[in-house]
Amino acid sequence: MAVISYRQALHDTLRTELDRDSNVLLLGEEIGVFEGSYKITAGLLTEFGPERIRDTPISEEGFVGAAIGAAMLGLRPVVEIMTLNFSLLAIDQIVNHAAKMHAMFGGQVSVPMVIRTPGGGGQQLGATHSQNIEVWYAHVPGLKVVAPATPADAKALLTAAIRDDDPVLVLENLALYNTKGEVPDGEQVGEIGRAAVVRPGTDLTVVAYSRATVVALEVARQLADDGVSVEVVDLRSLRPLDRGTVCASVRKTSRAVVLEDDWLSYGVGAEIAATIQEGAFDYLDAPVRRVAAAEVPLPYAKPLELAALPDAAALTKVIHEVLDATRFTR
Amino acid sequence: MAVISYRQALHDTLRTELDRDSNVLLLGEEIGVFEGSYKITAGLLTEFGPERIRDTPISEEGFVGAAIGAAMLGLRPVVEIMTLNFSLLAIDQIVNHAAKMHAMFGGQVSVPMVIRTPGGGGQQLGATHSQNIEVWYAHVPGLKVVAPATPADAKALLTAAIRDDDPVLVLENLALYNTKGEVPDGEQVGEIGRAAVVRPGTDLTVVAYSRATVVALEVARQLADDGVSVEVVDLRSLRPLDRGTVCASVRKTSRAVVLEDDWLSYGVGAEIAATIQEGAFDYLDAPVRRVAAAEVPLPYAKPLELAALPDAAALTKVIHEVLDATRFTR
Amino acid sequence: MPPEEEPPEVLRGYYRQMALIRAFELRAGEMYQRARIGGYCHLNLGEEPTVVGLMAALESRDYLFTTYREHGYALARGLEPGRVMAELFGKTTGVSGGWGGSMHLFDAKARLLGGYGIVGGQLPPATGAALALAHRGEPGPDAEAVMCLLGDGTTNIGAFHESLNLAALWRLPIVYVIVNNRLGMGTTVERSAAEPDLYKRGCSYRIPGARVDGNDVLAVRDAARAALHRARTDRQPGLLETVSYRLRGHSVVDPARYRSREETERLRDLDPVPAFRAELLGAGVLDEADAARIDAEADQQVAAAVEFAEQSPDPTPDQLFTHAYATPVPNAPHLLPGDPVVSGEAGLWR
Amino acid sequence: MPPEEEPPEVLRGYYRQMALIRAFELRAGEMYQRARIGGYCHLNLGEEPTVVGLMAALESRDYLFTTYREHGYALARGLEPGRVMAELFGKTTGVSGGWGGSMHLFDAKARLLGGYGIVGGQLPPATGAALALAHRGEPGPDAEAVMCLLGDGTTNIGAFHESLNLAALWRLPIVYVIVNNRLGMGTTVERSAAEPDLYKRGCSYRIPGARVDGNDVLAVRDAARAALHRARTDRQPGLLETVSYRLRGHSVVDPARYRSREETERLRDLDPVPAFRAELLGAGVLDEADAARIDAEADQQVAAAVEFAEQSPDPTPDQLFTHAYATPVPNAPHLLPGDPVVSGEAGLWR
Ligand SMILES: Cc1ncc(C[n+]2csc(CCOP(=O)(O)OP(=O)(O)O)c2C)c(N)n1
Ligand SMILES: Cc1ncc(C[n+]2csc(CCOP(=O)(O)OP(=O)(O)O)c2C)c(N)n1
Ligand SMILES: [Mg+2]
Ligand SMILES: [Mg+2]
Repeated sequence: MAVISYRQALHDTLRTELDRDSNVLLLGEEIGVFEGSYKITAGLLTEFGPERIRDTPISEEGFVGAAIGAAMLGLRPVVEIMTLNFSLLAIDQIVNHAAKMHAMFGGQVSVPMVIRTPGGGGQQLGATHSQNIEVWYAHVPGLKVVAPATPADAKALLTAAIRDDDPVLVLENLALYNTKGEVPDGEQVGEIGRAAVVRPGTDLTVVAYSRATVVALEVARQLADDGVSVEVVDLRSLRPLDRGTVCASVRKTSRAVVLEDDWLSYGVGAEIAATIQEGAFDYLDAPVRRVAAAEVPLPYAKPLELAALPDAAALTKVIHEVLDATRFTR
Repeated sequence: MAVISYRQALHDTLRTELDRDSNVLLLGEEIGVFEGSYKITAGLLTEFGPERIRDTPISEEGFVGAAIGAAMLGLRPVVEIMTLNFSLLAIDQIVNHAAKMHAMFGGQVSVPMVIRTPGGGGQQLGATHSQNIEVWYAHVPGLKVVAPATPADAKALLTAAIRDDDPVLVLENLALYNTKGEVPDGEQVGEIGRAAVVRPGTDLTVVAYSRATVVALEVARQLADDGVSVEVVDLRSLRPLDRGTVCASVRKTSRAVVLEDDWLSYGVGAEIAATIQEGAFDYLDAPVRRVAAAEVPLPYAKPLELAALPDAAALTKVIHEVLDATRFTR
Repeated sequence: MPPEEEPPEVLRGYYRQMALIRAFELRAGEMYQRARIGGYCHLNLGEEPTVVGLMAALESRDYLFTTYREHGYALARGLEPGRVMAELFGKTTGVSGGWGGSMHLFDAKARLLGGYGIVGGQLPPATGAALALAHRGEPGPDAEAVMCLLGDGTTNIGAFHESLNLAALWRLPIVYVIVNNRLGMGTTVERSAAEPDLYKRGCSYRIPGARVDGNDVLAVRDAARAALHRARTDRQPGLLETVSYRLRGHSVVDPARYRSREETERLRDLDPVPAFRAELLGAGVLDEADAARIDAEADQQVAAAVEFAEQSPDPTPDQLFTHAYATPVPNAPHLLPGDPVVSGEAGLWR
Repeated sequence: MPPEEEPPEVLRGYYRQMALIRAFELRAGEMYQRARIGGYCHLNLGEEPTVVGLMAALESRDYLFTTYREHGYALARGLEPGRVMAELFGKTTGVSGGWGGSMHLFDAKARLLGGYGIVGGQLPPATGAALALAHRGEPGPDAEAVMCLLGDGTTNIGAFHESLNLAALWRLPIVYVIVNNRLGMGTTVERSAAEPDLYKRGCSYRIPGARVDGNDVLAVRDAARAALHRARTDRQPGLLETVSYRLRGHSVVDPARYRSREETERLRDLDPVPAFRAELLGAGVLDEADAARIDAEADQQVAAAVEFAEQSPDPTPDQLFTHAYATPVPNAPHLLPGDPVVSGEAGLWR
């Protein structure tokens, strides 16, 4: 059990899988000579060579689609899209092709590919480089979408994704790359489609994923000192979505708040709130509240960016509102 | 007040606006010589000429982006994307550009363009040609998204969209083009951002949009004979979303069901259910239920396609479940 | 005139294939009109020599990616007409199990890796298939290669540019074939492509281009063979343009009113199937009796195909989730419209 | 050597602009290191003669679309250095009001229609702006035109293909300028483009291409003028490639380790700004004193720009929704993180 960064966990997992299975190859912009925009693939070109660590031109639709075709013939390509924002240029290949082929061709072919890409704002990258549109992919049958929050999950879920025969989107997060955590040694294959109670509690459930899970845990720790016991459910997998775990938690706590970095309307939080009100209706003491980003193209200026993005303070405020509305007493 | 088809209403509106404002021009594949895949633009080339009714090559990203640039210089392009499915090839221009420019450039420029495109399944067009992904666009700040259900709304909302200075997606529906309805004569400018109670009722609210509204009204009429009074709320506008009208209805009826043609998870229905449980929590006698499509790439074979898509029967069944669960008695 | 050295049985075989495709397509159009076939239905009428020539050049070890206008390729690639017609009928016996329909024919064994309905959508995956071949095998005359078909109108989409650039940059064993039938729906090549000599559009990637008469089955075959050979041996991607006419509308429902009466007249005389038939008769490769027999056999095969499709079972709703995922995972959604989202105890409320 | 007929004050003016851009970019890099500037910051270091030459050719009536590497263009287009620096600082006085940052400079009056951060994203809108010009005005020597900049690596994206095809097909008054600085991040032109002679890539659209030395301000200016003239008078879109070197990393944070020490050495000798300075000194267009004065003035201007940016107010959170929509509509979302979704009575529960 070593303490390593989220970046390191991703890097090590890629290295292990490249070693383990000669059908695994990496494709993407600047992953080789440049060692990756965010250095996840640093050193891999030297170790595995240009055939398996393949730098691509700036052609998202072309190289993501090429990965699909390579996967149809049995390779297991792991594509890096520099940021989630640029996946819009490849989305026809991802949604109209990778997600459709297995069913549309009557189960005769599968597309064992992985798309790794970081989302998230807060880096002052402006409106076009700060989006969290994973909910779009989570909406699409035929895809699998995971969003690890910790180095350990990054390892386990990326491993599972690479060994899965369906197209899997592994959502990373710019703000998590440098975060550290304990990662079990040896092979760890995560389970796509399962959420986890990452902190048990009795008074209120916070549902989150990716960076928001880290914020939720921080808030839960703080509130524990005020005698509030917050349970944190980390979705881990957005598609399939583990509704059972979410509802079981709320049936226990009877209060729920969803935290996400994305815009509020039609976001992941909407599905979670809709699920909870149906799956735990009679257990709910108050409406499920959502804490999400303000619905504007994210501004560059720091004070505006800060105002637009959800944070621990906003989550804490809403948790207190829910507790007060339900006459919670310590 | 004439009774005309949804197709005719769209055609007449385009013609009127082309007449009224010389800055309006149409761009799209096969809208001129071919008279439109679905014949919405029939005759317009002859009347307005190739400069204003501009056939494009098969280059969705190119011509949608070109419409953006033309709009930046003050033209009012109305783009036809043959079906919503093909908008995926232009989505970087729509979401990373059209939706961002006004805010990202500090309000110095606006993008007065309209994208008309039909969504919907049920025509045995298979997995890649039957999608309803309007929820993606509804999620994006900077865009406006309307989804008329009737010929009258098609006229009013398309007119409003063309005269609006922001990029507006007008979602049409393959299954609605031949439906007929009364359309008021003369100028009708709809209000983007407002839902409408299209049938008043007291026992249960059905929230829908586009084709689903037509189904909901049909079911409401049938249930009236069994003494059940169903109120139908037609969202009309997915972005902005009129939460007030939806919640006001449910605070009156205390029961709600959402009907949509799209996949269930992370669909429009999720946002509606999440909104209702927060905005009408103490008025709800039962969970908000969602009736939506099965989560598979839509199969070609008719029996499978029928099984995957929601219909009047499914809505009726769920309405009865909600009524029974709340011990409703006539 | 067919070159003397061409064995007569080969030429007869080509005519047999053309006759089959022609009969199949005419019948498919009919079945569509009679609502036995749904969705969109695009026919190869007028492209028969192109189809047969290309498939004659493609070896069984090679991989094929096509467009939505692909019935003929499936037949020429050796798929049973019955299973192809059954797919159009949406039956479980169809080549894609009824899931794909006319636009999405697929057969793993025949290495027909799909018909694709999104214009240009097949280009990146075809390029990636060639990448997999390059990744695994060595170049050489017996190496495998990929053939990727596209229409003339499809040369204007971004995926064309990105795919050809990748193929050339990475030296992939692939031949892109532009089946130029002069129209994309109602749009002529001149109205859609700023370089209407489409075979020249490889210039931006240093990919050599060639153009052949799509009505000349032997010319098409030989040009495709040569391009495939360079792809196999030198990993030199190729761009081949075949030029023919789309005899009917874009799809069965298109009356093609945008075509002048003159053009429509002219097209009748340009029909390449009777022309090839006459050619073989003239060259003594066929006599009237042989030709009539071949035509009759084609009709019988197609009649049998329709019969097979008619008799085949429809898929049943319980099969809706059979192909949800290749690797099963927990919580995969299996809800039918109207089902509660949380099943079991969790879904119930007091 | 500058041609004799070139008026000395013009040459001095060009040097003055280059010196300003150089000083501005060095200072911007510094400010970024000191965290006064956030996000990504891409500099024009090494591209000064290209920037000045292109902007000398572009008339004030013309429209300009650029990439995210555009500080120099904004300055050469005449925007106040203070307002440009203020944008980098995210201040309300910035050219985009602090909403865009380094990658998204915009000025309606100067007809600078934006820096764009999505590679290739500017090409379709620039093409559409040219469509608007063609739609409204007549061709002629005084007509308006559009200049659209892109990098060498950007020629490989689909939007490049679709945009140039549309421009040629529709005969639009636009000149696409490939600013070839030999690298896209760490990728050389040869590793990204199968036709590395990028100016030839207009071949697929019959768009004439030209290549000039990006270090030669006069050559750049004259080539751009000629291309713009054809665009104005004949509606002939053009493709111009300028070749120069990116002196530093891709953005301020990139140490460019992928470059060999030799290359980095060589680059120092290739710096075009001191070269042009020396040239003018040698030609007697400038003497040391003039040159030193110009350099000093540039430093002062930039110091003043930084001062202006520092003193300018930050936007305040209450301005978050100011630019939500150009046309206000009911129910536009104005929620801050944590606000209840339904405000007022509807949002309360008993
Ligand atoms: C991305 C996309 N845009 C538009 C369409 C609609 N469409 C289907 S076929 C077609 C014309 C294609 O013409 P061409 O490439 O010449 O092929 P052909 O039909 O002539 O064989 C169009 C526009 C589509 N299927 N996909
Ligand atoms: C669609 C897209 N893909 C990738 C990126 C990341 N990216 C930003 S700049 C760049 C390199 C562009 O190189 P070039 O076109 O030569 O322009 P230069 O930076 O050299 O001026 C890349 C890959 C992006 N911004 N957009
Ligand atoms: Mg064609
Ligand atoms: Mg470059």
